[in-house]
Amino acid sequence: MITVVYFAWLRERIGAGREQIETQAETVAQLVAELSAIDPYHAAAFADLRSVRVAVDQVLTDFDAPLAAAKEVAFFPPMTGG
Amino acid sequence: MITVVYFAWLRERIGAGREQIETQAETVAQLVAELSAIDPYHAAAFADLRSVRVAVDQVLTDFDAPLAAAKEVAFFPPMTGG
Amino acid sequence: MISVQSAPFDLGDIANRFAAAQSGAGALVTFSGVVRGDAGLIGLEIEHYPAMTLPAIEDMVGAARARFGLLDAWVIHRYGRLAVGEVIMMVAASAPHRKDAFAGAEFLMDYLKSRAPLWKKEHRTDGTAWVDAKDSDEESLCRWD
Amino acid sequence: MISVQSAPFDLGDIANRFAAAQSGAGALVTFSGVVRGDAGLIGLEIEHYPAMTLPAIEDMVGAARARFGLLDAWVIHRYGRLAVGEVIMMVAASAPHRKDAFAGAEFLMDYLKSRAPLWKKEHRTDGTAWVDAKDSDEESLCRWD
Repeated sequence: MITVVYFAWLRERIGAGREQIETQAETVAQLVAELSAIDPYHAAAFADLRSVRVAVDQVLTDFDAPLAAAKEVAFFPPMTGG
Repeated sequence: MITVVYFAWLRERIGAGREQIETQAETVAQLVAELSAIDPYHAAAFADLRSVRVAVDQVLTDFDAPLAAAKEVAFFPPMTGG
Repeated sequence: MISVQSAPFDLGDIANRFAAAQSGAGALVTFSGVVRGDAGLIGLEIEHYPAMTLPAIEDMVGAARARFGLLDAWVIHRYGRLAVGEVIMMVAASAPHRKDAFAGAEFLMDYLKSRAPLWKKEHRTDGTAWVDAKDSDEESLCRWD
Repeated sequence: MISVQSAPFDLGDIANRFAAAQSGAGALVTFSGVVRGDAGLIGLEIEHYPAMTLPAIEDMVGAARARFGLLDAWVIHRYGRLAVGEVIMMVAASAPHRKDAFAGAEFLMDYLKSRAPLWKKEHRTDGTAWVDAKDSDEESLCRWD
């Protein structure tokens, strides 16, 4: 069981900020494929991964990253702080 | 008649911050030659012109500058503001 | 001091507290970001990732201190709704000399812009829109590589 | 606002007044120079050329505003005797975006360091000495040519 969190327009598109997912995915990319299959909203959120960033357990990483024992995976657009 | 002003260590070396000079000097360099001849203190102040900056009527310039109708010539070391 | 907060803060008060907390600094630099009153803009809404924001900023501050020999660096960043003219965030950096204080503050700003998990949404008279990340911000970050 | 003064000033108060005076700015940068407590230093004495200092700084501010599109820039510089830890001077610069605000403030600092008619004398436990201009300050100025 993994917690997936979404921010900004990904959160809005998916319609939820957080969901619990039962998954055997070994990498972020595999998790993205599973999430995209949930419904058209998820599919739309992940349609263009160039606009999506990912953090595993609150650390920025990329789509090749292993999930291993990850507890929380976050997806969000490129940051616009400052 | 021209007013010559000195700052920082030039002022201290010459022993005065300001003096009135009767001069026919046409350039800053000629004025420096006249001033250097006044006494050993003036000579010491102008001994190494690489360490001296000049402003004519409150505008930074160089030793080749004409004096023309200048009213005030200032000599001082490289600035250390900020 | 690092703070991620919804409450407004007084930039002059922070600047004075930062200055008072320094010892051995010859140079203090502050940056403050303000909601710019572009035509049609009502205000900004800032969302962040609470579990990540503070540790991410702590890492950036640590990197800036190590790289530029900063004596200290503070970051305050607001989230939630901000009106035009309000201060969004502030960075303060101190160093023995000015070059490092400036570079440290710019480095922190570049990282906060593009690597801290914060997102801005514009509320405009004609609707709302998430602010797009700018290529120029990513390029600005690259110069520190 | 440009001021050359012997009286101390409150940097937080100036920062807040500067911020309040801006319109359309997205980025505010301040720099403050502080008397660094180096070993043996009692304090600084700053001499300036009253007839020239203000016009020279006005020229620098005008150049910075034109070059970086600054919306505003303030300079406050003290003269006379300052103790360790006192604020010597402050620059504030505002611009629509951060890059110009940072560059404008750094440009002003480089010019103030090497082209404003001010001179620092150190009072030390072992005597007094005029501060030498640094090659690094002159080089820093050259980058704007």
